[in-house]
Order: sequence, then structure tokens, then C-alpha cells
Amino acid sequence: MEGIKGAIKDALDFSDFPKSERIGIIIFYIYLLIFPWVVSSSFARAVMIQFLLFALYGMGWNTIGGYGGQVALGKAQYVGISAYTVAMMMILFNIPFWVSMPIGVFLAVLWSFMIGYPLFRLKGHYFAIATIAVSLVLQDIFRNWEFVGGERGLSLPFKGTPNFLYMQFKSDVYYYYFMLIFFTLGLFYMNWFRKSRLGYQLRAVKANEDVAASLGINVRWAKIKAYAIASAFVAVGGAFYAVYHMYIDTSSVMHLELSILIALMAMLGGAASLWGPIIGAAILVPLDRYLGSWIGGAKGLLGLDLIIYSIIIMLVAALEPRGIWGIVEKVRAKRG
Amino acid sequence: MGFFLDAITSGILMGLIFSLIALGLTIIFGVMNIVNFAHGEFLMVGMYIAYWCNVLIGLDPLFGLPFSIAAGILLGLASYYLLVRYLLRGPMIAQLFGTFGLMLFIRYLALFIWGPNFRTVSHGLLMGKSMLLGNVVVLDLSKVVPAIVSIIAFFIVSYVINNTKVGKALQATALDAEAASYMGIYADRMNALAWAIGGGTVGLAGGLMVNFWYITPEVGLLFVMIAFATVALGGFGSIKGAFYAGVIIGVIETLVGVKAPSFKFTIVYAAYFIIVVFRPQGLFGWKE
Amino acid sequence: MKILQVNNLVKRFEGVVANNNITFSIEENEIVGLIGPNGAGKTTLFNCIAGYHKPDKGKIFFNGKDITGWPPYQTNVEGIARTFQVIESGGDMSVKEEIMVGGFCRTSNRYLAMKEAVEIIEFMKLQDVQDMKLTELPVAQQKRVGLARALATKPQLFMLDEVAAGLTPSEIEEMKELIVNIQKKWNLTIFIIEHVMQLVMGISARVIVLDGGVKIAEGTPDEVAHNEEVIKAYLGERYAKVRKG
Amino acid sequence: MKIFLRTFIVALLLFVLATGTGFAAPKEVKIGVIFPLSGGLATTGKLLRIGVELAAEIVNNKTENIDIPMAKWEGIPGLGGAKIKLIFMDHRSDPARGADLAKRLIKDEKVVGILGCYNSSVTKSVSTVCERYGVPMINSNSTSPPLTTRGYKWFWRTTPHNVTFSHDLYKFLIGLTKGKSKGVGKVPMKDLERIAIAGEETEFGATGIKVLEELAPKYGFKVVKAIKYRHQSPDLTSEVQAIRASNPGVVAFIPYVSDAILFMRTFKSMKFSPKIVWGQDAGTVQPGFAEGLKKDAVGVLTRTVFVPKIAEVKPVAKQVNSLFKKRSGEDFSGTSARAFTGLQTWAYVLNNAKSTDPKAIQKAANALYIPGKELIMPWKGIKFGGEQKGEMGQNILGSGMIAQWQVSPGDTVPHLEAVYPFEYATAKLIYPFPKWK
Repeated sequence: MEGIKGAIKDALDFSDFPKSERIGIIIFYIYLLIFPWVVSSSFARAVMIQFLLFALYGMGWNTIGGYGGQVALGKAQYVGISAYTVAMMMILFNIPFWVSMPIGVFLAVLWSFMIGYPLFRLKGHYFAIATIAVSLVLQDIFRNWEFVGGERGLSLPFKGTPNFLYMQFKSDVYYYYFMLIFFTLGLFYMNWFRKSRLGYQLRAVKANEDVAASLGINVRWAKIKAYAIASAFVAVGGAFYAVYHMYIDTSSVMHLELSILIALMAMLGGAASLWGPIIGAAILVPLDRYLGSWIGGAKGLLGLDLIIYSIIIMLVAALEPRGIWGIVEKVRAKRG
Repeated sequence: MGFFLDAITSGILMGLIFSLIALGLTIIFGVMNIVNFAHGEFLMVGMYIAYWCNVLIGLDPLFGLPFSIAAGILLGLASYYLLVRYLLRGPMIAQLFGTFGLMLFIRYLALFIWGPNFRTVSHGLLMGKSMLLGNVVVLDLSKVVPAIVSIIAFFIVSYVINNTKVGKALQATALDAEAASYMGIYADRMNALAWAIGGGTVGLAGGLMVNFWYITPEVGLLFVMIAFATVALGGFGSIKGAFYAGVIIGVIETLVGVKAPSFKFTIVYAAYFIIVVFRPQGLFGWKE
Repeated sequence: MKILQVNNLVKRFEGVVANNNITFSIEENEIVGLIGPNGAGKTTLFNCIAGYHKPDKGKIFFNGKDITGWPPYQTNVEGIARTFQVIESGGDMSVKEEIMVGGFCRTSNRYLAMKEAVEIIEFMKLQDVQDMKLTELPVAQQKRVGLARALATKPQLFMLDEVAAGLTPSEIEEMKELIVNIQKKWNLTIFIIEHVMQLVMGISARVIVLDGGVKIAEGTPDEVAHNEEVIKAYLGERYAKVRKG
Repeated sequence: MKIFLRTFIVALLLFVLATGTGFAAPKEVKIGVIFPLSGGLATTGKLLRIGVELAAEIVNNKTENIDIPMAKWEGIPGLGGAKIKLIFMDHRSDPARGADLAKRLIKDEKVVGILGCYNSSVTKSVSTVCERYGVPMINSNSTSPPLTTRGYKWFWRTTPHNVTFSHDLYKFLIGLTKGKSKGVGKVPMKDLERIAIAGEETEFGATGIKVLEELAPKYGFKVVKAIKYRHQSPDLTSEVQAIRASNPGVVAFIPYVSDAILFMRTFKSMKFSPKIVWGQDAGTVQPGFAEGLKKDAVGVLTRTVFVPKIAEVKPVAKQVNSLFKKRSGEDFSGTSARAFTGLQTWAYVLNNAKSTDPKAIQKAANALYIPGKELIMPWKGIKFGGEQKGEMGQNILGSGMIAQWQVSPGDTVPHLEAVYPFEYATAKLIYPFPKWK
């Protein structure tokens, strides 16, 4: 019991951050809390829900990709597993969301252990490409598996709104606060995680695996655990996606592009830092949605928004590989 | 029986194209230990160049090949000097995302300039002609000639790499860039050379594919995955490996395609995973 | 009680026999040196004991338990810590955090790990650099951090791999004193690879000499110093004859 | 300064009075339109957009020599002459983006209703949003059968779906065996009885295969081979080999443009020519198919809903087609004609509803009847009901057509000639499918 109390104390304690950052996150958090009352436009709300979702994805990925330094580019498969679990359980057995979500997350974590074991024999580029290969295999299997609707995808049945058991509401505010709760839980968990034993061990593994092994760290097992945590985070997002959009297919929940985006949030924002994925999501999601609808949709400007998107990725990758948070720290180091 | 033979021959022919695509990727990886996500987009640009030569100047795709190669080389050099050189400073994740950004950039630039619709070269020397081999196997000329050109390209490239001074310098950089630089080999210039050869070969592959396939800005992604599987099977950095692995994957793809068409590429991805986990250095690779 | 017993250890790398039929043992709380010319197989022996290489033949016993072929993290948990010849750790962790990682080998409680780390930092006089990154430190201090974080795993057998390499004479004296203090404070068994004779001969109760993967001598420092085989290995055939003549 | 201010106010008052119904000035009625305007289907999106804009233009301003009542409406009479205002959104073939855009149209833009989405998967997620918010949605182009059997009360579909089209194919083949087709004698059943189907590995392809397989035995046909292939596959040789091995009389395939072209190329390179080659719209009906294959496309049959040649039989179609050609540079295709008809349906529904209240629109839609002569489509009319089990909101008077790519001497690019329903046939059927030279 003492361990849990210590963990919660750690999670809530942001004291090791400089004052300016703590104030910043508090202001940002208040803004998130009051956002639905301040802004009524549903498109802005949809963008904010998307931001919270991708921030959650990014925070999850940060465990294995940021702190652990393993470039996992296949996380979409875990989004898919939990989304399909929730959808199938609701369609076939009418099971409420609050029962099917934990099961979905559990199945995703189980699959991540099964895949993690062979995957973590690999390192570097081999590992990155292997994660892509595995996620594509799983996507092909789901795409041709009639039981889960194959390519036709799955439409979740209507239960009449508002309905808390099946998470079906007319107004977006409920979905917004659902995501905000999980965003908060994720943030506190990550604040504990980076100060936890596994957090330190992962950073040692990232630095040098042989040295890490000599300090009593089972390198492979540490990576598998982090990979499982990341899978749990994205699985929560997958379950939410299923009830929020009421329609899922392999190309919306398991696509390679989604895996890349999940990794991109943390990488652009600043991998291996608590704020990185949040900053990444705060920049990339609105950019994608607003830019997409203004420029992408306008006549004749096909895909201009994606060109701008790709230029940003290249600039950050080349100039400041530690992401935007890396730039902030560099500036602070110069000034400090 | 003929049916089976048919599948294998078309598998081999297609496989040789996969090998040519993988050749560029394995050279770049071999020398610089960087995986070029944008390799599929280099292929696409090669295809478009051959297409525009055909439409604007009326050049048959076969005569458009030099332009595709030149475009590939230029693209390779530009990518190296403008982007990849700066990526080398960062960690592996930055390199992966840097080339991923390059992939998106080239693809959506092509979409912006040439539009999304499907284009095909409507007429050409090889179009639709085929010859019967022992009245059992139908050999589609528009695939036979590209396969032969691919084999020739392999001989040329492996000759250059193994027997010329520049080639040996390239190999030295591949083994240990730092040591090579002590012996007066400019690692930077060798990297650029690797990207030039990489771009050139995949541009050639693009020019060849125009004979039997349609062109759209989004053609790249599928091929880069096949190229990854080919390079891994052959062994990262091994030219011989890329050649044989491409043929093997081509045959696997067509054979499986006959029985379970929708799992054609699933097998290729699964093969990559199994090979890399159980035999990381692939068939001939020495990069552990 | 023999803390470490190595029997006819053999390790080959594609034809090169790095360790050839090596047998020796180390008593508890003893300081034993391991010397030999470059390429004699010293580090390979270390790596076999610590678990980085699987021996082709032979057995390794630690506190009587057969640990042959155990992976590095298991040998560490069992009680064997080691330092590395080349400190390369591009991590983003501060010195205190690096040491805490060692502490986490024994506890999952962050505060306990931090308390122990602070203790070791004071002992190793690293207070003023504890918040700097490893890569920002001079070589001597990097070595001390390597020692500190290995110590934090509370080992019984402490294997040091050329801790004195690249140090100035005064730093070597400091290191020599530090090793002896560490050995006393945590009553460890020290097994040290070293080229700097001033250090290894000074503190070792016994010295084992390897050459070409074979154990050519074992004994107290001055026995070994006069052993003809050893001189031949180090200074070459001619010199050994002249000395005897 | 004051003088200036006073004159300004007077001018403002005059302006308001001058327009008479100042405050009751003809207001707008907003309709949200969600299509794939960029990405892979951008060319299709462009044609859909022009079709819808043309229909709105005809309703909004008096257009001469178009004998459709709505051409003279100048806005929606039932809503006091309100003009139709279209708000286009690009879903880029992504269901999630479609759903978000639908919410934006409903909540922010306050549209009266939605028209869209072409891709069946996006139509599903968008119609779910409309159902949840109780906003009427009309679908003009998605042909996946389950869209109208989900019991959605706020969803109507004007286009016939794959079940109807599959019936057409089999009725056409039976017609062939009875010698009903222009220019072809009685064809023995054994030539046509063996059918091979190849469908794209997507929603569109999978449902297409399933429906064809279920209906085959009812008409006495046997499906000898049914395969799903990967969309945008670099090489279809193994698929064609599998089809050829089952030596079918009829080959039916359900592709988008790129794979349709690749299929025909592979047929040619393998010298494989079955008696009948039939494509389920989408890929085989687009002009890109004929431009890509030139003479190799001759003889391919394609399911469609509109053929420019209909103009010879339906004057209304000719009139509207000339306007469409002026705007887009192309004749109407099945895709753009149905988009036009979708917006036309919206105009009629709003006019009958006499209010923008969703309930009124729902009632008007369920009771809607548009006679065939007021449509550019060769349908008996538009009336919503159900044919399949538990179906609602489906236009039961719609019917498909079958057209064949033929090339008139002197042309290089083939054009479409109607061959089914037999009474609408505009040319002799080329049968069997020409052998490869």
C-alpha cells in the first residue's frame, strides 16, 4: 500500500520543474477545463478532442520512443485492437462501453507482450521497420477477416442519446470531458513514470544498453514493459475513437499513417520530455485540421497543407532533433 | 502445369524490378546506415519523368530512361546536400523522420504539380506485346525488357563498386566512415555518391515500370515497403543480397497471389519480420 | 570461502582463442589484479564472468553457485558489478541520476535510491558535479561516476576495467586510495584489470597474468614481477635472457 | 462630419425600403455538401462538385430552354424564393474527417441538410452523425447496399445500389440468351453460364462480390471464381491467371480506374478474352478508363446510370448536358449526373416541405415523388421506399443501365453506347468481346 501512496505523491508532484513551466501548465490546464464553455463552435471542439486524443497517444509513445529511445512505428495496431474489441462487443453482445474498454485495453497490452518479445531482439533500423511490417500484417488480416466486417468496417448500433453506458451523446461536451479525464490521468501517470524505476532504467537503456545491463537492468524486459504501457495508452484512445465516430475500419484505426502520426507528436514536440507530446499535438493537430480545411479544400490547392506539414517535419528533424522542447531548453541554457 | 510456370516467370520478371528498386536502398543504407523512407517517391518521380518525356517529346519509355536516371541522380544529390547531411547530426529517430518528411514532401509536391489522376503511357514499343515461350509460358515483353535492363544495371553497379577506385572508397566508407576519412576519403562526398547511385538506380526502375504500370503520386508507399523487405532478406548493405532477395520476393508474391490474392503483400511483410528476427544479417548481409 | 571460481574457461571468436583453458579463484575481500599485454584476453575474461559472452567451455562459480552463461543483469543482481574501459553514455541523465539507476537495482523506492546515491556521492567527493551531465565531466570524474553507479548496485565482487587509464600520476594515487577505501567501507572483493603497474601492484594481494589467452603466472605482485615468463611476455625474449644472465 | 453622418443614415433607410421586402429579403437555405475534393479521388470530386453547382444554379436563377419545372423557380418557391447556398467540404476519403466536417456543417454553419459523400465508408460515418443530430441527409452516389438497411430515419438515397445493378447484369445476360439485344442472335446459355468475379479489397469491392454471388443461382448462373485483390496493386498477373484458369464465359470486375486499366492490360498481355467483360461502374465508367486504354477498351461493358447518348432519347438530358459540358469540358458521366440529381432532389424536398424544420423535411422526403420526365436520369422517377429486407429511404424507381465502350471509325478514344435496358439501346452490341490482335 505504501508503494501506491508514494506513487500518487510522485505523480502529483511537479516540483522538480522550474516555476515558469509549472505556471504554464496550470494556465494551459485551466484553459482546457473551461474550453467548452468559452468556445461553442463544434469544429473547434472536434479539433480539441482530436488534440487530447493525440496528446494521449503521444504521451503513451513517449514511454518506449522517448524515454526508451526505441522508434516504434506500429502503434496503430493497438489502437485498432481496442477499437475493434469495443465495437464487436457492442454489436454482438450489446456490452456497455465501460466493460468493453478495459477488455479492449487488456487485449491490446496482451498482444503487445506477444509481439514485443520477438521484436525487442532487434535494434535500430531493423526494429523500426519490423514494427511497421507487423502492423501492416495485422491490418491485412483485419481487412480480410469477415467476422470483424472486413473492409466494410463496423458501424456501432444506435442506443438513443444521451446514454452514459454506451457513451453515446448528442453534445460533444461529454466526449470532450471524457478525453480530458484520460488526458489528465495520462499526464499524472507519465509524471510518475519518468521518476519511476522503469523510467530511469529506460533512460539508461537509451544511453547505452551494455552499461544498463551491467547495472542490473534486464534491458529487453524493460523495453517490453514500456512497449506495453504505450500500448495501453493508445488502446484507450482506440476505444474512445470507436464510440466517438460510431464507425471504424482498418484504414481509420490501423493505418500506417496513424502509427507515424503517433510517433510524430512526441518526436516533434520533444521526445523524452513530459511536455513534448503535448506540444507536438498542440501544434500538429490544429495545423492538420485548420490548414486542411482552409487550404486543402479550396479549389485547385491539392495537398498544399501536407506540403507545409512535411517541410516542418524536415526542418525539425534536421535542425533540432530533440524537437521543439529541445529548442526551448537550448534557448534557456543560453540565457540561463 | 503451365499455369504454375506462368506464375513463376512473371514472378521472376517482377522480382527483378523489386531488386533494382532495392539496390538503391541497400547502397544508401550500406554506406550511411540511413534508411531512406523517400525511396518510393524517387521511383515515382522517375516514372513521371519517363511519362512526360513520352507525352511532351513523344519519346518511347525505353528512350526516356536516361532522363529518368538523371532525374533520380539529381533528386538523390539534392536530398543529400539539402537535408540528409544535416540529419546525420541527430539521433536515429531524427534520421527516420527526416526521410519520412522528405517522402511526404515529394509525394504531395507531385500531387500539387501533376494532379492526382492516373496516367498511363498509352503507346510504346513494348506495350501489350508478348511472346510465347514453348507455347506454355506467355512472356510479357513490357516486363521482359525491364527485367533484362535491371540485370545489366546490377552488373554495372556491382562492377563499379567492386572493381573501381571510387567503388572501393565507397566500400571503405561503408565499413568505417571514420577510418576511411583518415585515409583521405571524403566521407561527405562518398555519401553523396551513394545517394546519387541510389537515386539513379531507382529512377531507372521508375522509367522501366512506366511500360507496364500506371502512375500516380501515391505509388511510392507500397514499393518502399517491398524494398525494405527485399533489402532485409538480402541483408542490409549487400548488393548480391538485394538481387536474389528481389527475385525471391517477386516469386513469393505471385505464387501467393494465385492462391490468396488479398494476402499477396502480407506474406512479404511477414517474411521481413521473420527473417530479421531469426536471421538479422539476412542472406548475405554482413552488417550486424 | 571462494567468492569466485573459474574452471578451464575457453572462449573463441571465429578462430581466435581469446581465453584458453583459464582456471583461478578469488577469496572473499581479496584484491586481485589481472595484468597482461594488450590483446591477452583480459577484457574477454571479464565479459565472460559478467555474462556479456557465453563461454564455449568451462565453468564459473560465484559464491558456489554456477553462473556460467548468465546474462549480465542476472550476474549483477547476484552480486557482480563492473566498470567499462570506455565510458560512453550519451544519455541525458545527471550524475546523481546515473548513480540512482544503480541503486534501482536493489530497490524500487525512489527516495531510498536517491538517499543512497547522495551517500555515495559524498564518499566519492562528487557533490559539486552531481547535477551535471556525464558527458560534461573530465575523464577522471567520469571514471569515478562509473565506479559510483556500479557501487550503487551493492555488489560483493567489484570488477574494475582499467580505471586508471588516462589519469595523471596524482589522479592515479587518488584512485588507488579510493579503491582501497571502497574495499574497506563496503568490504568488497576487488578484481582489477590495470596496465598502470604503480596502481595494480600497489593494492593487489595477488596478481594473475594472461598472455595470448593463457594464464602464464599467478602469485603475489613481487613473485610475478620476477617471473621469467611474465617478463618475456611483457618485454620480449631477449630482455628476459639478459636479466637472468 | 455630422452632415455626412445624417446623409448616411437616410441612405441606409432608403436602401432598406427600396428592397421592399427588406427584412423578408429572400433569405438563403444552406445545404452542406461533403465530397472527396483532394487526395486520390480528386478528379471525381471535381466532377461531383460541378454537377451539384449546376443544379443549384438552375434552381437559383431563371434558366431558359430547360423543361424542368425547377428551372423557372428562381430559388425555392416553398421557402419564399430562398436561394440555395452550397457549402462544400473535402473529406479526403477519410471517414473520421467526414464525421468532423458533418458536425461542423450542422452545428456551426447551421445547414438545413447534407448531400454527399461518394465513398461508401465516409457516407456511413457522416450519416451516423446526421442520424445522431436529427439532420436530413441525401446520398446521391454511394451504391453499397447496407446503407439503407440500417434503419436510419434521416437518410435517403437517390441512386440505385449494387443489388439493382447486379439484377440488371443477370437480366441483360438472360436477354442475350433470348436474342433480345440489338444486332446479336440468340447466345447459347452454356457460353455465359460460368462467371468469374474480381473485386477490389474495399467496402465497394467486397459488397459487390457478395451481391453478385448471391444472385447468380437465382438466374441460373454459376460463379466459378471470386477473388479479392489489393487496391492499387503493382501487378495483377496472378489474379488474371487465377481467373483464366477457371475458364469463365463472363468476367465481372469491381475496380477503381487504376486497377480497371491494369486488368485490361493484363488481359491483353495474356491474350485472354472471355465472351463478356463487365465492370461495376466506378473504374470502368470514367473517361480516364477509355483515354488510358484507347482501342483496348472497345467491347468492355460497364454498369452505369447515365450515358451522354441518352440525350437522343431524353431531350431534358441533352439540354442539361450541354450546360454541364460548358462548365466542365466533359459530358455528364454516371457520377456527375447522379450528383446533379441529388441536389435536384433536395430542391424538390425543400419546396414540398415549405419549411426548413427537419421534421417537415423528413415528411416531405418520405412522401416525395418526382416523375421520370423531370429527371435527366433514365429512371421512372424518384420515390423513397424499400426493396431489400428492412430497407427504407431507398429510391425504388431508380434503375441501372449497361453501356459498352465502342469506337466510331476515325476516333481514337472510345465512347459509351447504351445497350441495356434494351429499349434504350443506342447502338448494336459488340459480342463476343473482341479477340486480342
